[in-house]
Amino acid sequence: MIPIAYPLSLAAILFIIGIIGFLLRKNAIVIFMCLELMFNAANLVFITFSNYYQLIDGQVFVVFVMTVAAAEVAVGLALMVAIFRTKHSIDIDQMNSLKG
Amino acid sequence: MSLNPLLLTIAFPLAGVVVMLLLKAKWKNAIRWTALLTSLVTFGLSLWMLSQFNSASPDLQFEINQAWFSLGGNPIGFHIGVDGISILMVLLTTFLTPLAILSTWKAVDEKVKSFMAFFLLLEVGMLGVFLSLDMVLFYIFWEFTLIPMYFLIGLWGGERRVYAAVKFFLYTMAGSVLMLAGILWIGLQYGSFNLTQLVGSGMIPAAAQLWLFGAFGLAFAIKVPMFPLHSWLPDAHTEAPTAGSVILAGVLLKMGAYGFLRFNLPLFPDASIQFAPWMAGLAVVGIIYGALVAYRQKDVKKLVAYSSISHLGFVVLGIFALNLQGLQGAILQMVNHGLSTGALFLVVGMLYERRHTRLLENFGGLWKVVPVMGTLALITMLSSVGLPGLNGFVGEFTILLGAFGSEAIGSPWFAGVATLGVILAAVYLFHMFQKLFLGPVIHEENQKLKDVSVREILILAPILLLAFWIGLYPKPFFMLMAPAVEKLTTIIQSAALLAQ
Amino acid sequence: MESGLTFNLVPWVVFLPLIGLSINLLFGRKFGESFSGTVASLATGLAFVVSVILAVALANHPEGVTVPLADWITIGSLTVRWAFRVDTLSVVMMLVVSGVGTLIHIYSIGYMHNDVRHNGDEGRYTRFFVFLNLFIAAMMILVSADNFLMMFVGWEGVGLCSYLLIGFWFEKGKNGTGNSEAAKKAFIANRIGDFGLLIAMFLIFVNFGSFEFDAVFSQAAAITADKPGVMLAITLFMLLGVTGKSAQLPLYVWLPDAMAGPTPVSALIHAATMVTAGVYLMTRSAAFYMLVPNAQSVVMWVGAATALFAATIAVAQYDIKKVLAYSTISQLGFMVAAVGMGATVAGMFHLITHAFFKGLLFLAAGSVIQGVERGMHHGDHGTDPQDMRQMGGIRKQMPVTFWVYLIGALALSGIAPLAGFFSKDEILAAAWTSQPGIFIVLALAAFMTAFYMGRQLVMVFFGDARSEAAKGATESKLVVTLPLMILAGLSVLGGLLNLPGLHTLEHWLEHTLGKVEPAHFVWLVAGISLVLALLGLGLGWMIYSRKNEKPFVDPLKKALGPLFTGMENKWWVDELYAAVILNPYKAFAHFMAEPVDLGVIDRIGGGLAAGTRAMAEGLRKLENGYIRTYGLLMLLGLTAILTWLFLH
Amino acid sequence: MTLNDFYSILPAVILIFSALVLLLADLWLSKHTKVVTPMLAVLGLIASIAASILFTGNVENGFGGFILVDGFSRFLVPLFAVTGIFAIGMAYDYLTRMGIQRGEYYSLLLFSVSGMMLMASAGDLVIIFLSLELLSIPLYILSGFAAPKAHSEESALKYFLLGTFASGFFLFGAAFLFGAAATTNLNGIVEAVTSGSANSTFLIIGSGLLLAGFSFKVAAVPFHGWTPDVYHGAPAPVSAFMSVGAKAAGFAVLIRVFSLIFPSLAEQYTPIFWGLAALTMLVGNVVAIAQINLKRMLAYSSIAHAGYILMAFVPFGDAAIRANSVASALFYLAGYALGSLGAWAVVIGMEKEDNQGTEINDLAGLGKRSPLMAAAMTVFMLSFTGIPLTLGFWGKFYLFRTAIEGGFISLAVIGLLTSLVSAFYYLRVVVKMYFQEGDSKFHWNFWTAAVAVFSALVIVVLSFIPGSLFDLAVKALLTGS
Repeated sequence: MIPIAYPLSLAAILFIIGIIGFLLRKNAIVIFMCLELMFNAANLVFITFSNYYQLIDGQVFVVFVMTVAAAEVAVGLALMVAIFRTKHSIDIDQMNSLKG
Repeated sequence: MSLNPLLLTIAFPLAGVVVMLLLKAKWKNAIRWTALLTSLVTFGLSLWMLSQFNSASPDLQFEINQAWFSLGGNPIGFHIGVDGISILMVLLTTFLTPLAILSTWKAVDEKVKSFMAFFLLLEVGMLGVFLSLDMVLFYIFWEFTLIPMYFLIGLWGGERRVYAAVKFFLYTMAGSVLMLAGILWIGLQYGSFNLTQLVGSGMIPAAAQLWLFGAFGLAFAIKVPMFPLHSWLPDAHTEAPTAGSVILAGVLLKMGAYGFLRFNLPLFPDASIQFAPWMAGLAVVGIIYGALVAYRQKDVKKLVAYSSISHLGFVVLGIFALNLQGLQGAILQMVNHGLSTGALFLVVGMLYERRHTRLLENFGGLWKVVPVMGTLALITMLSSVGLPGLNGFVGEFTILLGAFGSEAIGSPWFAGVATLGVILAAVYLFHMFQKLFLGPVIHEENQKLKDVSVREILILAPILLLAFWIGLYPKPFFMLMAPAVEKLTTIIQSAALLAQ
Repeated sequence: MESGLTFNLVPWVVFLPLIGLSINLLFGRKFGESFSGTVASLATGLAFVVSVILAVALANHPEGVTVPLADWITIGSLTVRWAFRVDTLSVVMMLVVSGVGTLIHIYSIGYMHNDVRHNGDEGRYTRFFVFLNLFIAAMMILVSADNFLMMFVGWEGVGLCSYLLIGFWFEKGKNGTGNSEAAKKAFIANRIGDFGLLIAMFLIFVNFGSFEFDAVFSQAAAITADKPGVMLAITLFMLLGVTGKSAQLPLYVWLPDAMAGPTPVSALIHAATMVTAGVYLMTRSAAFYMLVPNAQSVVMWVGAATALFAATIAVAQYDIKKVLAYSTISQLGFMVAAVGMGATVAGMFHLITHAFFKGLLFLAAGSVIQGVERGMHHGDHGTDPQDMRQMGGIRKQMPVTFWVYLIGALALSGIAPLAGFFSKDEILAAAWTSQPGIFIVLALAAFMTAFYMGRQLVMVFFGDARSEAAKGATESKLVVTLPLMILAGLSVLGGLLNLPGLHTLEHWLEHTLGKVEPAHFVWLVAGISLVLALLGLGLGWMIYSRKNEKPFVDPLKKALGPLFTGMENKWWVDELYAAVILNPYKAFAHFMAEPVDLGVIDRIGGGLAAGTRAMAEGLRKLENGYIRTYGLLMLLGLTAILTWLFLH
Repeated sequence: MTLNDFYSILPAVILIFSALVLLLADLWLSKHTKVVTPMLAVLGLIASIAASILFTGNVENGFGGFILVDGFSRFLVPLFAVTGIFAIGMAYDYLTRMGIQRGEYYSLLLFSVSGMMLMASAGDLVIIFLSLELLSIPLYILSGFAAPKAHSEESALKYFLLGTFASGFFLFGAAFLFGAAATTNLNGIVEAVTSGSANSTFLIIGSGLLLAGFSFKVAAVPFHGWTPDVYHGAPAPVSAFMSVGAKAAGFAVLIRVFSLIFPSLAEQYTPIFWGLAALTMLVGNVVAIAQINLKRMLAYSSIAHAGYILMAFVPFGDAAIRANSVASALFYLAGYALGSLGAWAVVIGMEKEDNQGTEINDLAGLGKRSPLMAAAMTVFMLSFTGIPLTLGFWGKFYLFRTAIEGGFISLAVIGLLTSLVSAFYYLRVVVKMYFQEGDSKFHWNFWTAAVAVFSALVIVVLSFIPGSLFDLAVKALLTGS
């Protein structure tokens, strides 16, 4: 069995990549993909521990997460489509009319 | 309980408000009469309270201690009562309110209904402050008075009324937030917000007294106001409508001084002794400073406002003399200041109603045009200047005498310098009287001013009569407060003895 | 018992004038001038009658009594009563106040009739008598009080009346505000003195535990032995009060300006009675001063210096009342010096005679002024009816006034056997025996007194009229001249009160003041003083009776040069005070009001608010609308939390 | 599944069912009978309150600890439902005026409320995650409900992206908690922590990430960035709903999770909460001063109030104070909820069809034109400031008392001073309404006005008899604490 640190490190790296992507990218869809990356990093952690403890709980959690993520995708993409219709762009840097 | 004079006095103005709410806003005179009658009956009720009051007893009387609710084991009660100190404040409040209402007869013609409602609510708040014996209840009334006063200034005030109203609100609140912290701390430490249980129990250790004194003292010092926390006052006084200024100067400022008497002295006697020289020092600075600044004001109301700072300095000096003369003088001076400064504001209001200006330079020589008003103003001014035979002198003299020999203050220099304030008071007040009433009539508009009406005489006469009474025969007033003040000094002395 | 009942009349010396003023307040305007004048005069006259009754009763019981009326202030150990003291000293003062007061009231009936018309407000006639009665009441409180605090009531009360009466024509004077400014100046100068008196009273109470004369004075010796510094402080602070009320150096400056009041006021308040209150106070407190020689010498030097200083200014004044005003200051200096030397009786004696002849001089001056006013053409604004340079030769038009004036002037100059001779001589004699320095100063002052009176007599009454108005002056009516004649009589005979050898006043007062060794009548002193007086008068006559060119130029101006300019300009004391005290005070007050109060203190709150607002604007920049900023903030928050957790 | 299990989630179930019914019913309703939809929604909410009161009495947990029913949830569940009712009451007229009257609003709202309810009684990280999403996803949509209005869309996107970002934090943290305790059940985690079997590194990472996730929901600084923009851009009733419901739900879960885990980590966490509370009070109140838009001001005000509520939580580590800590937070929350809903109702009435009219300046003269609304608004502002004779005063009173009881006097002083700062901007609203002339107009609608007036009345009346509400809050103890 590989040490637990390996998958955890991988998950951490994925999570951080997700965060960095979230902070740096302009395209809303890419940002959303980064968020998915963060979710999946979490999923990886769940799976790792689930395996480590030989417990089913973590895997159950992952199923829920994936379901919810799908719902989020639905809502998120719908939103972005709506925005693209009005603004012809989903560049989040143009989304700063509300501030102060 | 059903016939408790305190409850009736404090609740009656509310009844007036309810009646007024039923009246149509356009029935201005009916509303005015309702307000006036309400306040007069309230005054009558407070006189009835006085007649029932046992002035030989130092204790709180007509106490009501009704459980309200309890919070985390701390019961909070509707606990009110009156003693020789607060009864004078109550009487001052109920006495000045009808006069102030009467002064608005012509001056307030817009939104009369709200004005009168706020005014009576203000009276309830002030009475509540003076009668509360539960710290939380006190705080509620204390803060509550802000609201009607805020609107009185903001809605019926002068040009810079908004600025003044907000400033008034924020300054007062700045002081009271720390007081709330202090109240909560005491309640938590000693399981009670009940003043009668806390006073004299000697429970609060000297170290804690120091910061508590500061927390409470800041609230009261801002309200008094003591130098250098006074800058809300000139604006609030100047911008408030006449009746508001009268109540503000007459009663609201006394809440601060009363707070010192009711809370700081009996609850924190060790700290009071320790801080006495500092408080006295600030008071003396206030006396001189207020007098100096008052002298250079161009606006009469501002002048009177700064004179309040000077006069209230005497009150604080007397309080922190921590002896009988100082304290009794201070309490009497609280009444005196209410009367004389109230009357000064009334006179200024009468001038303003006639000329719509308050600048000194727009007046002059009015004694020739309006001789009766001139005479009334003169007596008012003399009462404020502390002329013997009038009320101000008795208060100031006893305060200075008390402060001069005060062990707590520790040096006669404080009183000595404060006595200079007597000269300076003459400087600014005679300056004011001269600019208003003496000299030639330089402005054509002033030639045709009308002299005081019967209503205006009715407003000023009771105040001036009282001023003479206190000046010539203050004994009943001193007798009324003496037992309670003696009790207070006993607390302080025993604390001083314990500390040694 | 019987005299006990009589003594109980004493509150009426206060009540009667109060009743008078109340009647006048309520009905005076309705019933007209003669009613007001009569009521007021009657009230004062009755007070005089009461005083006489008291004096008679006192003759049998000279030890005097205290008549309590009511408690005033009672706090703890502090008890102050409204209580009257009937003793030989207080009754003497009552007699002087009500006696001279009554005469001046009567005089005012006539004088004010003209004055209100001259000044163009007839409605103010009653007000004058109200104020005058109020003054009598306050003065009676002052002299009859049994304790310091009640005395202080009168003390400030007379100050108020002085204020009101100086400013009686408040719309007149220089620039229309001159009179009211003068009134204010008087009150504030007096308040400065009152400050001293207040401090003295605090010291008295703290150390003696009482304000009552008997209780205080009986302990004086013990306290002095115990705390000599305290007694020195008390006496000197009290002296500050005296310099205010009795117009001594350095607070005398208000008195000359006080001449802005109608002339009866100058006579009553600013010559005969109120200004002597300081002398009365020190006489009353002689028990203190006796014990503190240092204070005594300060007092006598202040008095003597004032006497001389004021006399030099009087020499160079042109206003008929100003001369008398400076003369009053000077004479008060004599009295203060006398008290300082311990010659309290001499001081009191001079106080009484001075009340007669100075009252007379002022009233007569008033008669002259109104005579000149009557001589003025309608619409004549060029003539100042008080300017002696525009007078001259009036003795022909106003013979009665001239004669009484002459008597007053001679009495003031100290010509035997008029009243002033004896009283002044007693002071000089006291100085001769113990204080040669003081003697020289006072003698010089006495000489100058005679000189300026001679100068005034000549300028007003002799020579040729120097203006049309003076030429047309007419004699006053009987209601005005009658009091003058009575006062003239008193000025002549006043010396009898305390004739050398008899010492009536001395024996009368010793019941109150204790045995005071009367100064021996020294022939040499009497001679010197008489010679000086004659010399002064003669010199005045010589210099001023010479033909003078028009416009009038004072012959001394050439002779004395800058010295005269100094005297003429009152040694620039007013200007000095303005430069050293008034203007700095104004500037300081202004500094406090604007740079400090509005600039600093008022900005504390505003500054805090502005600071918070600036902080708000700064923090607001974080909220820039970019999602990544918010995300970054969250990340920073998370990092902070995790870092903290790992570190702890 | 026992009956108890069913009862434990009954309120939420009712709402979800109602939401589904609404979706269907709305299809059948003609334009003129649209008013039925909100009515049905309100009925659903009332039914859910009734269910929470009637059927959860002796239920302690459901689904083997997945759902916890205790005083805490019993306090919050009706609060959420009432929030929902208010949000419907003030929305109807607004949506019509803005031309976005669609039945989905109500069903989405019900979904969200059900998520909140589950959140308040969640006993497992899974349930927390699910309810978090259940409450959030409808809110993302609701924020964009006014699409194609740019502001609404922008706010929806911001909320969506940042909300998901925060969910990521939460999820990652939950995973590590699972790693630390080998269970996702809260009580199980507690046992692991107290028995010391939990891996402390994982525990720290997990709990820290969790805290970050929750802080986002309650809008604590520095996790607050989204709040002003979203509240500003979203349709006003949605902002109102968010400012109360979402925040309360965030606090519900924050309190529940940390009250369980916290005691053993008190030493590390007390300073963190201290800092969060202080920072939130400071930034929220200070930046609010600079606002000219009412919506943004209310947003910052809501941030500031989150700081106050966090303050109650600071002394949680002290077992003796724990009950007061929770109770004062809940009490304050209740007072804040009423004030915020009422104030938003006034804003809703002020907003014009072109989204103008919500600047503070637009309130000028309201005192003259709509005295009732102005009076109500004054009550809310005074209550927010903490002036006596409002519920807000008692809230602050209790809150500061708790902080002082825990010995956090300096924090209480920060709280007191920042409430002084807050007086500055709350008063400005009063100043505008009463002391300045203007032609402001309140679009009168009975229901919107009723929300405001009712809230104001409750705030004032309850301030005279706060005892019962205190008792209710004190009873709202958490199981296991």
